Amino acid sequence: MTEKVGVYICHCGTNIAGPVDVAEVARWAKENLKGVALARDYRFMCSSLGQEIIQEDIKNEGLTRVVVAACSPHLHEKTFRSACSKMGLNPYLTQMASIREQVSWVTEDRAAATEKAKMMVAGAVRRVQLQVELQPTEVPVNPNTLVVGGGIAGIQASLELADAGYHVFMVEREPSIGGHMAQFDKTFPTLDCAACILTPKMSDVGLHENIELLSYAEVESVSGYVGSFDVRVRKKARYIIEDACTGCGICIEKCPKKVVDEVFEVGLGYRKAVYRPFPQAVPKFPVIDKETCIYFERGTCKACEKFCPTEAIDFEQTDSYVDLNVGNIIMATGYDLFDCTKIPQYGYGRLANVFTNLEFERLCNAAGPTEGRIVLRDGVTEPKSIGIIHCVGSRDKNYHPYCSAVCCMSALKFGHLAMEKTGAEVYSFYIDMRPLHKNYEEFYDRLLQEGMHFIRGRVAEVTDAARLPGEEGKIIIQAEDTLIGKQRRIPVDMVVLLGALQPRFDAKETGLKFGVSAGLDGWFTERHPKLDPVATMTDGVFIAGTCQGPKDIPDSVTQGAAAAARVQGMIAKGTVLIEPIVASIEEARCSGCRICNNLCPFNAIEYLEDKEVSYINAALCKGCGTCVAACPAQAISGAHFTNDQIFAEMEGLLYDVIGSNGATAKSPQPVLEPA
Amino acid sequence: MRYGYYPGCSLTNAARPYEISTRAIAGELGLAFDEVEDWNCCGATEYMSLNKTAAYALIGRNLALAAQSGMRELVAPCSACYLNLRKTDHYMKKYKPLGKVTNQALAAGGLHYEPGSLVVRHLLDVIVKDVGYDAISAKVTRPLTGLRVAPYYGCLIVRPDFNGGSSEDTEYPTHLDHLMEALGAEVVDFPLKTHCCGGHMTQISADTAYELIRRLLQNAAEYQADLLVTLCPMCQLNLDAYQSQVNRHFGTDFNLPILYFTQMIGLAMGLEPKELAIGQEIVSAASALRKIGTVEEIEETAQARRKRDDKSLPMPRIREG
Amino acid sequence: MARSEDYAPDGFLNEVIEATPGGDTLVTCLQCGTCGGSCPSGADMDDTPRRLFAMINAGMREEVLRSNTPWYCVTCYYCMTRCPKQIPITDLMYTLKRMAVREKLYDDRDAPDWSSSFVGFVESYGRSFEFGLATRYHLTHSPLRKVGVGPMALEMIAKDRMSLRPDKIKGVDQLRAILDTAKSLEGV
Amino acid sequence: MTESDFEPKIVGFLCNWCSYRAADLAGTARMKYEPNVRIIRVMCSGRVDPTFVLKALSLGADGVMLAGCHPGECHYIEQNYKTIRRFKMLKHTLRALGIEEERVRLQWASAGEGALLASAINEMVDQVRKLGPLHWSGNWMDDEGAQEAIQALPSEHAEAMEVPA
Repeated sequence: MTEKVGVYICHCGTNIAGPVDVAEVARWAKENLKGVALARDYRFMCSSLGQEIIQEDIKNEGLTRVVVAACSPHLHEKTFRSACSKMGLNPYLTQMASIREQVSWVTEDRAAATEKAKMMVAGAVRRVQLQVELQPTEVPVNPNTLVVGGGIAGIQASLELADAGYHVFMVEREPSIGGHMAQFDKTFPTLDCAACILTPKMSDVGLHENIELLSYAEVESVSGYVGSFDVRVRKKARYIIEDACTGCGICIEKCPKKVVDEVFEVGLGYRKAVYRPFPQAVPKFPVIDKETCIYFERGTCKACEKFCPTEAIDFEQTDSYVDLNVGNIIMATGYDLFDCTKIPQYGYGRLANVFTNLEFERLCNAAGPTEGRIVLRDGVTEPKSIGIIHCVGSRDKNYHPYCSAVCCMSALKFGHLAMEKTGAEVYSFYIDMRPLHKNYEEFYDRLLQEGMHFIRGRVAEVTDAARLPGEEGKIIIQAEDTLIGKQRRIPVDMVVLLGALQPRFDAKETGLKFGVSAGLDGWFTERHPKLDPVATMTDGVFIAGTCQGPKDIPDSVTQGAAAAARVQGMIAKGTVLIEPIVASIEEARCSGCRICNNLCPFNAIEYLEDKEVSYINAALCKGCGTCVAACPAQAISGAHFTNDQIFAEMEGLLYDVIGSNGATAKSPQPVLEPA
Repeated sequence: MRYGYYPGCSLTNAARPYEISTRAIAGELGLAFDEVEDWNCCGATEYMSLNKTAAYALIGRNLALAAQSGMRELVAPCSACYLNLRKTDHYMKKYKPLGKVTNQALAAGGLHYEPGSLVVRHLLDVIVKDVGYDAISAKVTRPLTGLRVAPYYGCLIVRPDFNGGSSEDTEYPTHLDHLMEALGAEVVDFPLKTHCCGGHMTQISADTAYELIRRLLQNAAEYQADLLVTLCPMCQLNLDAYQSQVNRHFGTDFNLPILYFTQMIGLAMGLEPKELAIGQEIVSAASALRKIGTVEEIEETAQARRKRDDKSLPMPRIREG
Repeated sequence: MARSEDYAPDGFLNEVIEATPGGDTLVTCLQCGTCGGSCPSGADMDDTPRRLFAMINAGMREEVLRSNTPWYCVTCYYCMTRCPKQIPITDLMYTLKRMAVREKLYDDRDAPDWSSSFVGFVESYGRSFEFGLATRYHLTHSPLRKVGVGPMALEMIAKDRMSLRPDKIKGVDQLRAILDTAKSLEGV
Repeated sequence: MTESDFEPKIVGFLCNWCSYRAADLAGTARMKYEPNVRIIRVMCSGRVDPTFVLKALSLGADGVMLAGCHPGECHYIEQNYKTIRRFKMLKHTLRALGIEEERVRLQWASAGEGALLASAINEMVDQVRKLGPLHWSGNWMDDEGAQEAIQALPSEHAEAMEVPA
């Protein structure tokens, strides 16, 4: 086959033309490279004029392939592809050589730079001639959306979509939506009460005609692809018939079994065996906790059943499954709090009056175990002094190297609430103060004025071992006051540990389930850290809120809304193009060895029992090419990255050792050429 | 169970009671120790302050001698020796140039040490893990009932935990606690269990050292400990021999006997105090030990039901491990 | 006392890093003060370790090496295990001691002398010699402090916990050969 | 060719998501590094078939660099773990062929680690420069060891892949 290749060398002003002799590269390409019909250099190829040059040549010179040597394909591949397709040249018949990022900007010597540029152009020219036309496949988008997680981010996303008129399935693991925000008392920096701003949104979700809430439920499995995901949800047995229950709460009242509430009250308060995490819970239906229910333990009791006016109790209930089909998925699975017992020198779990940030939220909360009284573990005594410790498990290579982003502000909030409610002296021990959003610095200033004490120094230890007079019976916080350069011991009545935000204990499995990867620290990875923060590598799956990284309420809400907007875009368009860069199996060559089958993390490869060959579902394939490389029979080929194309590029790049004919002096011709 | 054994200088001098009691209980516990032939000082905390390479070579000689004689596990009862041996083995592996230069030095003495060929362990670790609490409590004939014991680990047995070798927390270890419980003693939750005894400061800046010793004695006293159990010669020396100095310095009247955990094990197994070199401590343990055997009322520990008017908040659960 | 403009950053910092296994982490110091807060003898130090690290960064060579801080290190390793950046602080203290000794930059002689007396016995016998130390070191250092230390020593002897004769190993020559080579390899 | 004026030719396979972006970043940051490495973009380091490496060497490259996302950070979730396994296998093959292991390098570089990639490239170039040009033992076809190694390649390769991730 003879292709007519057009080669275009971009000057990028002097960015390339400075260190690289662009005219020479063009001349050389024209004279030495097979298939090159013409080679030009131009000041700015990406400019409309530059694009027109290419388009003119396609029209007048009948180019069948185009090579642009300019910047990184990550910048302008799309530009040149569409320029060509406008002239009827399939976009996948173009190729770029990154002679700016990989040559002109990183090479000292002009001669060497020019030489390297030539080789890269040769590689592109060779490769492009073997490239073939590819057509993206177009699939319809199911307008229904799955939102996983009913915290503030998930709530925001759901309402945005529902209000726009699209149907949403919201799956929440706990008996009620609301997430961590529902546990909080006030929110910084405005100090409006969390419940006051959250509960209306919660009930909106509960009542919204476009939202189907699946609470006390978890996603079992996900299959399918963007536009059409098949999702199986397991609704855990509530032992309450939701259709019959009026949420009157008599069952809770009558239940004789009281247990420590480890979840909503973080171990500080009690609940019944049949319970609703908190009064404003959505949905209103309670849950019977099988683990602690007397009937499930001993086979007798059923007090709730006796008193239920609508016969809504059903001890025979079992887990049920719901199968959904959705076009897009938004994951808002949130965070877990760091286990503060991992740092014994801070005394949590041993010293009664050391509390965590979440526990302190419950203490402040009027609906909490102490009706909002900030008291010591004895439940009555008000602390006269409180120490707040920052960065517990954060900014610490022994636990989490990252900054948890919200602690500095909660410290300020706690300081204000504590001084307001108890008049206690409050000390904050910080490494760096990071109040970095709108009106946050002002809040810091306010607390300084209100007389909160700030000691710059990471706490070394919290102990009850009195050493100096005045320390007896107190908890002593020992730290270096780094602004003075001296060790200090501050005796206090109460200590609050600002535990780190950490990924959910099961984030990794969840990620695998949805085809979302997580970074080393366990947070879900966005498609691009700056320019694509809520999308993921799996088309149609978006992330919002703290499952992507530590963030506060405003940021979580922003991401929830952003994810919803992205989904609306998909739905509005109605169809989605699936990249043609996928792998496919040539049945004739497939030996049915099935090695490729378990290589694919996206389950795109299935084994066809009848034909005894493996088959790749193009819609599921993400085009990584691992299976292509793994196939011992060379039966799998990866579109746009075929062995031949890569070998050709290789030969071009090694033009100076191989020479033009592709044969090398050093070895007999291709030893391992695929059969 | 046979082990290579590195007593270290202290056990031949100030810590003789540690050596004697260890030997005394070893047989009963089924432990056999082969002493490293012609071992030398580990350099304590001093040698490193003058010469780095020489310090590692000094310790390297012991490792080389032990490995050469076919030992696989090397047991050190002294925490400082334990740390130095373990640290050198670890650093020689982790920092290749250091390992190289150390072996170059050893070569001058016709020796070589391949890092990783020895597992360095502390005596406590061997007794707790290889013998085990159950096996030990099974041998108890004279339970330490009613004796209030403050378990004191000091620093170097738990810190730093090179390559996560020990299963103990660097801040809040529990092996010695559980061991003393196994012997029937009443163990106090000693907050300063891993704090410093003053180390060599007794020699360099007595005032500094006395203050550190005072903290430990005062805290143990506040917890009404009858005696303090240790596993490190330096800790024992500072707390025992310098106790009178501390009293003189601060005008206090602490009278807290400091014994080695090996002596406690021996006592519980019914050995005579003399066999365990009890009596060689400066602060006599005699009065404290009179308690042993006398059966005290076991407290009613059954969880009382929560009273209606009880407003107190539940304590957080600490997950084990 | 050097003036600020005389400080030459880098040079000194790199020296310290070079001489310390794992010392390269020093540059990641957050200045959080966990080390200074944890140090048992921190109260008696001229500078907290954290401050010392800032001074090293600023190239304040003489001030750093004259500081009593390293000599008050009790090697309890609290700073090292608690450091959120996993900086080998205890080893850095050893490094600073070695530098100070070599450049004779220490004001209080006690600590260095104690170390060298100790090492002296180890090098001549292969074992430490407590009685020798007690006598040699204490007789030459502020006898005042030995009020009570004398009686204590006697009691130790009486309790058979301090032998009057040093314990000498067989391979002393071998050991010296090793140590001498080590020193020459380190260039001292 | 004497060592002094020998300039190695190295082929680099960079994954599209991390390492190729690292190369972009090195460029944007104007970090200067040796011009000897010529880069081929693949979607994932998992795409790199060990035969690519042998092919590159047989065509006259003096070394080959594979670069991908850090393990655990793969944009395809876990594919770079497979790369690790393949790379082990590859080294084994190279030994069989009598090729110095230093001629191939597996480098993790995230999109933010332009500097790391640049210094890795410089390191490798120096290394290969020291090794000198790759002298193929004439025609492999004559060399039995090489033959076996090559025949064994696909099956070993398959084994390497069968180990669950």
